[in-house]
This record gives sequence, structure tokens and C-alpha cells, in this order.
Amino acid sequence: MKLDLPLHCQILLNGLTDPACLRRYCDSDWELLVRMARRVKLLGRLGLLVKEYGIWDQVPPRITTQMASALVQVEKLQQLNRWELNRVLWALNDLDTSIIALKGVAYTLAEIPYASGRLSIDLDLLVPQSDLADIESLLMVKGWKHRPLSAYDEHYYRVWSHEIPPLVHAERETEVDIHHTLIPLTSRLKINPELLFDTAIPVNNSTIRLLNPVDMVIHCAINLFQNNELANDLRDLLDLHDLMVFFSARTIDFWTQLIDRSNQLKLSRAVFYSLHFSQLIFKTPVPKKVPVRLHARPGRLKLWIMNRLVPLALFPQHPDKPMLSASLARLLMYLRSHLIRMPLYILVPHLAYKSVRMIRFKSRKSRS
Amino acid sequence: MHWRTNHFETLLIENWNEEYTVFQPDSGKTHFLNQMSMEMLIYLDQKPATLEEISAYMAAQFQQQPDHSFQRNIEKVLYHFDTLGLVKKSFVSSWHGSQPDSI
Amino acid sequence: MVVNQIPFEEFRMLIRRQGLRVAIGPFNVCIHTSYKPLIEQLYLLYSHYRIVQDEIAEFHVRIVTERSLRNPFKRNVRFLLDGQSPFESFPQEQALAALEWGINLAIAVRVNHLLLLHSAVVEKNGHVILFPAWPGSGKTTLCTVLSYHGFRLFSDEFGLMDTQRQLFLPIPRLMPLKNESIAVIRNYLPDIVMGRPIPNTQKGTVAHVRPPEKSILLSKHTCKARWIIFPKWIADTSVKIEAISDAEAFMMLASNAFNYEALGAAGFGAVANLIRSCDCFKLVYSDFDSVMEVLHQLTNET
Amino acid sequence: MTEERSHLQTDTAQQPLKASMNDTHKRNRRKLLKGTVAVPVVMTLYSGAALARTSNITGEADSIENAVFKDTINGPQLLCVFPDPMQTQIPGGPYDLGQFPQATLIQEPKIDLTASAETVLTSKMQQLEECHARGGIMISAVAYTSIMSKTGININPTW
Repeated sequence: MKLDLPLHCQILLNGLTDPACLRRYCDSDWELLVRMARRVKLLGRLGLLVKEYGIWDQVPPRITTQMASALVQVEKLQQLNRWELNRVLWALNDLDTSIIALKGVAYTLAEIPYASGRLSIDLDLLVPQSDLADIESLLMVKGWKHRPLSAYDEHYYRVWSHEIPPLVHAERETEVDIHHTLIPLTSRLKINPELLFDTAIPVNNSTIRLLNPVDMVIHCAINLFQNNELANDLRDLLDLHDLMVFFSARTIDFWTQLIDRSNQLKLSRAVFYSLHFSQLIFKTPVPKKVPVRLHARPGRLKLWIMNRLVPLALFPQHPDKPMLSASLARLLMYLRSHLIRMPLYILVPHLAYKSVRMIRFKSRKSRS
Repeated sequence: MHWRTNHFETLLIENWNEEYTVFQPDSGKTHFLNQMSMEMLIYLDQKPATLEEISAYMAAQFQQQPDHSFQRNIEKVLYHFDTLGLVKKSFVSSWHGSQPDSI
Repeated sequence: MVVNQIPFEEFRMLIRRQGLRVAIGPFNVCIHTSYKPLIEQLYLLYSHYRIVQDEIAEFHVRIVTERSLRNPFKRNVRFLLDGQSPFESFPQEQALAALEWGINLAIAVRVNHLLLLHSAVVEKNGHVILFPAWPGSGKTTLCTVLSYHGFRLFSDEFGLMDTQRQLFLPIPRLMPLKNESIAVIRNYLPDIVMGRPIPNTQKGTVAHVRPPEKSILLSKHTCKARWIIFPKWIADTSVKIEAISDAEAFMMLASNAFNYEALGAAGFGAVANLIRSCDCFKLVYSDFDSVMEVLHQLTNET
Repeated sequence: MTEERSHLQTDTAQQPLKASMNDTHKRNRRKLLKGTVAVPVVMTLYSGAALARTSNITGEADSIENAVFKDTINGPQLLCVFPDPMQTQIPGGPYDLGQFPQATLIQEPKIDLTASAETVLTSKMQQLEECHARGGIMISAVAYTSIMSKTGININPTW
């Protein structure tokens, strides 16, 4: 399968994967590259690449100032996330529980390359369901609050979701998302979180722990192909690529472990797509025999459709000339993500509620 | 229970005629401290102290009555410092035998 | 090439087709719109800006018209930044206000390579005076008067500071006068170019003043700051200027910034250096003549 | 207190301006909070959305010139803030304003800004006395922005 991307996507992809080609970029290429990279939260990453490749001084100043600004923002958000984690651990110091850091903060703690250029907005944590009530009430005593939620949203979080409503400390702005499992409860797939806690890895000098490498990759994969809508999610696919490159070089039987664990957790479909698209787009060195051993591979027709839709959804639209086909691909991926997360009897009212609310919201805003 | 400073050495401190603006890199926050609150931090940075110890010291330094309400106010400020991450509780009396640091 | 050096038809083509690129202080902004009343207003109010069609633009903004959701016979305008819409739509007569707010928002949320103070800034004798916003201070009004009376306009909104070199960068933009200030300035400065008053915006009635040509011409000339003055307009008071403590000035300045916190230690160091190199005052005034007398004296002392 | 003030008035511009300029060094002795009382104070700069705070400890402003006056149709009125009666407070502070700071505006005597600076100052001091008599304190503008404005201070006009 060959990847056939529109020119503006090619400019973004080449910029992110092949710094050598940046030397040939003209002003208008750079301008478009920056606008596209910003849209998918990768402008800071691009800045890191340019610095690392030693061409910062050769890039037009109007571009470096924008990359420098993005790096400042990335650094600030990472600092806020680190501090929020510090304060959560401080607040829960007396509670005997087990907390696993997920996503951005976890990548930084695991020292994944380029993690320092990742734009992470929220702090994501995984805690045992049995301690959830204690943790939530302790945090609320110590100054964290839920954002005001509608009764429907409250119900959605409490009954169907894999996380509780987000918490925000009264004096800070970072959102803390506390998960008790990795997949929404409405999904047909079930996961036993105990398996994740049993193999979690402690971090030096801290009470926080990380998912083991294979679970970290699987979590990233299910977020992409199970939990989310894929629109502008190129950053997450790049996370996945980074994780696989990093861990496969450090663990001898990484790929075997990844296959076995995916099959064990019955999450091999999402992992299959992840390997497939990471390889297709970022040329991740996945050994040939690996995808074949995954149990739940999609059929040829399904894969053919996904091959056409996924890249269109992952890559940002051209900021001046949005394509209808890409919009359609996003809509389809949006519906798909909901279909696999919820049975129809929940999904149809859910989408109806969301669209009604959106219209109400808009008309209320336009009146004021 | 003792109180001690938390990463005091990382603070950036500007002295504006005995009023201080302090940047705390861990939190990214900027604090305004007056002479007395700065004095508390400096004292706790030299050695961990109990509430009684620090109250006695501060009362002597600032010529105050070390009575109950004075101590109560020092305690309030200590707890406020604690939520800000400027100080932390330490249950071991010796300077070296401290708890593992959180991130 | 400056906007008023090209005929209106060419200007209109540019802004409709490939987008008009103008240099506004250190930034290039690319503006797209087909909405004719806005194009006409811009031709007048942006007339002194340099056109930079073949340069990179940091900001790509658009004003598009759309049908109102609630009233199909009414047209609204929407502001787009890189194709994304950060606000709800506005009634079409507010197009200019939407564009100006949108550009301000884009600068405020994206720029972190400079410290962005929320302050009016003018220059006199090679030194900058900062007028940080004080709630209800009327800093735009004061800034408008000063910039047409011997002070060079840097900005009525953004104190852009290069923290490494401790220099302020001019960014002369349209100055949006609000409500009563519009008539006050009309009386005080009858010759300046001002856009039509736009009623019923979120901030009441707004009218945009075109910045002085000379300030735009000199917008590459950076300066160090010398004075920080927190202004406050109070009806019928005599002018009064008094020193304030450094610590107070520090906290007020830092809390009146767009990206002070984002810059972390660099922001802290920059504000500390700035306070150290400036004299900090509180200013209360009611009439322009006496406030200018005080400021001229202050700036001529050195 | 009057010696510390460095007024600059246009009608007598020459001399006071000089005084003010010479003051630029003296100004370094000015303080945000009363230095004479032993009050440990920490105020944190907050940014972003209006947020409630868990504790509101502050000291009294060091001079009437640093206090917050709200503009009303009856002229400026001193913002008089009340330490939380549920907390132990000692005279001189630190004052804990509690979770929901309470304040009132002092209406008497009316401040006439067209009067001489001396008269204005006297009226301001009288408002302060009235505030102290009611058990309140004046706070600085910095304390006001860093603490009070975030909680949406509860100004009770009928206090």
C-alpha cells in the first residue's frame, strides 16, 4: 500500500519525518508547514526537530519566532502538568493506593524521545476503581472541584465512561482526568485493569507508576482507534511511532510481548490499525510477521476503506482550502468511533443530545 | 512534626527593600512575601523546626508576644506555605532522614 | 509600498483574492475578506501600513459573511484564524471590530517569544513610557491624545518586550475608543481620522482611530523603558502623580500581562529588570492639558 | 505619612515635581504593606479565569494612598474588608479573610475630589477611621487583585 497524500499534507509529513528536506523549503512552504503543524499540536515538536538538526539559524526568522513561541507554550504546559501531578501526590500522600500516570506526563517520565516537545493539556491518571471514591473525595477536600456539568454529562461520566468528570484545582487551571480503566464501559471490549496494575513500573524517587511499555503502546493505540474520532490526531499516531521505536530498541522481545498482550486483552484490532498506519505514514520499522499474528485483523474491504479514510482524518485540513472529502472522512470516523464505543440504544440518544445541545448553545450565544 | 522548606534553593528571589517577589520554578507561580514570611522560609531552610520552635524564633525576631494566637497565625501561614509547595511536613526530626521526594 | 499608494480597486482585488499582507509592528498579518464595507473602512484606516505581499505572514485572518442562524434575512460576519473560528459570529456592521479583536486575540494567545504586557506604550526622547491597564483607566483615550501630541505611539494595548535585549517593540494598531471617549476625542483632536462609530458591540459603542503616520513609519525603532505609570481617569480631579513601591509595581505589572506566566523564569527576570530600570508611578488625571504638562516635564527632566 | 507622599500638582508644578524626582530614591523605602507590624504575608499572583481561593490571608495596606477606593456616584469610597470572624485574628494581622471575603464601602465622610489635596487626604483618613471602628481593614490594590477580585468579593452596602 502506498500513501497518496495531497501536497499540503506531504509538506507537513516531510517536515516532521525528514529534516533534510527542510533545507529546500521556500518561504511559502514554511508558512504552510507552520500553520499545519500548529493545527495538529506539533509546532513545538517541529521546533525541537529543527534545533536538533542544527538548521535553526537557517530558517526564516518569522518561522523561528513562531516555533520558539510554541516551545515556550509546550514547556509551560508540561511544567503545569508536572506540578499538578506533584500536588495530587501531595494531596493523596496519606492514602495507600496505586496511581499510574498516563499519556504526556508518562512519556516524559519514561524519557521517550521528543516527549519534551509534546503539547499536553490535561493530566491523565489511572487509579484502582476500589479507591476511586476515596481519591475523588480527598481531592475535593483539598481544593479540587468538578467543572459545572449538566445532569446528562454527569450521568454519562458516572455510568458509561472510563473516567470520572474532570477535576480542576481552585487555584490552578490544569484539568485532572482520573481514569479507572482504559476503555469506556459501554464498549463491547472489556479490559481487566488489575492486569495493568500488576505489571506497572515504579518511577525512581516517586510514588507514581507507569504502564509497562507494551501496555503503554496498547493504551495509545486504543485511544486512537477505539476511543477517539481521529480528526487531527496525527500527534497521537506520532506518539505511537515514538513509543514503538523507543521500546523496540530496548526490549529484545518487545514485538512478541506486544502481540501476546494485545491478544490477551482482546485489543488486537486497535493495535493492528496502529501498527498498520504508523508504518504506512511514519515508516515505523515493524517486523513483517508481527501484524499477521494479531488475532482480530480487519477484512480486506474494511482495510481498503480505512486506508482511504484514516489519513484524510488524521492530517489537518488545508487552512485556506478545506476539502470536502476530508470533512466526510472525519464525519465517518466520528460515527465509527461512537459505534464501537456504545451500543445503538445509547448511541442514538447520545448523538441526538449532543447535536441539540450544540444548536441551543449556538443560538443562546448569538442572542447575547 | 517538623516543617522544612521544599526546594528553597530553586527559588528566584528579588528583594525590593525588604519586600520580596519570589519565583517558584516547580509551580511556575510568583509570590509576594514580606520580611516576616521570608524570614520564616529562611529559618526553615537552615533546619527543620516544629511549630513551637519557629513561633518562638519569630516572636523574638519581631518583638511579639509568643502567645497562643501568635502561634496560631504562624501555623496558618505554614499550612498556606504547604499548599503552595513552599514548605513541607517532615515527620523525621533529623535533617537527612527525609521522606522520598515526590516529582 | 504603502496601502494608500495603490488604487482602491487594486487594494480590493488583493484583499479578496490572495489576501492583503500588511506589516503591523514586528508581525505580518494576511487579511482576507470579500465584504465590501469592511474593505472600504480598511482602505482608509490601514492607509499607512506597508504592504508585504512577498513576505511570510505570522497571522492569517479572514472575515466571511454568513446567514444568521436566528434570522435568515440577516447577514452576520465571522472571524477566522487559519480557518478556525474562535468567536461566535457578529452582526455585519461590526466587521471591523471583529477583525481588530480577532487579531489582538491571535497575538495574545500565540506570541511567546516576547513578553506581552497589557499596557499602552508611547515613546518620548528615546525612552518608553508604559501605561499598564488599570480597570477603567481609559488608557486607550490617554494613549490617543499622547500619540497626537508629541509622543510616538508604540501601542494602546500591547507592551511587546524583547526580554533578552530589554527593548520594547512598537506595534501601532488602530485605537478603539469606547463610548464617551469618542466624543471627547472628537472635540479634543478634531483633525484625526476615525472610523464610523460601531454601536452595540460587547464593549458598547466603539470607534477606531487611525494611528499617526509617523508612528507607523518608525515602527522598527525599538526603545528601552524608563517610566511605568499606572493611569486612572477620575472626573474633575486635579492631576497627581506619585511614586509607588517597586514590589507593588512588580505585582501589578506581572498580573497585567498576557503571557507573563507562560514565560516562567524568563518573565520573572524580565519584569524584575524592567522595574529596576524604571521609575514607577500612579497617575490620576481628568483633563488632557495638565496630564500632558506633567508628562512633558517628567520626560524632559532627563 | 504626609512627608512620604510625593504629590505633583500642575498649578504648583515646578517645585513639587522636583521633589518627586528627588524622591525616586526615597521611593525605594516605600512599602506595599505596613512594615511596622509583624505580619507574615504571602500573596500569589493568579492568572486566568476567576477562581475561588482556599485561603485569603493578607495584611493591611501600609498607607491610605495604597488603599482601594471604589468610584461611586457619591465620590470615592474606601473598600473596607472584614477579617473572617470564624478565624482567630490578632490585631496587626495576619488577617484571614476566610473563604468568602466580606467588605463594605465607607460612605462618610464624602470625599470631594475638587477640594484641596489636604482636605481629600483628611476625608480619606476619616473613612479609614470609620473602617477601623467597624473592625475592618484597608487592603492594597495588589491584595485586591490577587485575592479579592478572584472570589467576586461580597460588598455589602448595608453593613
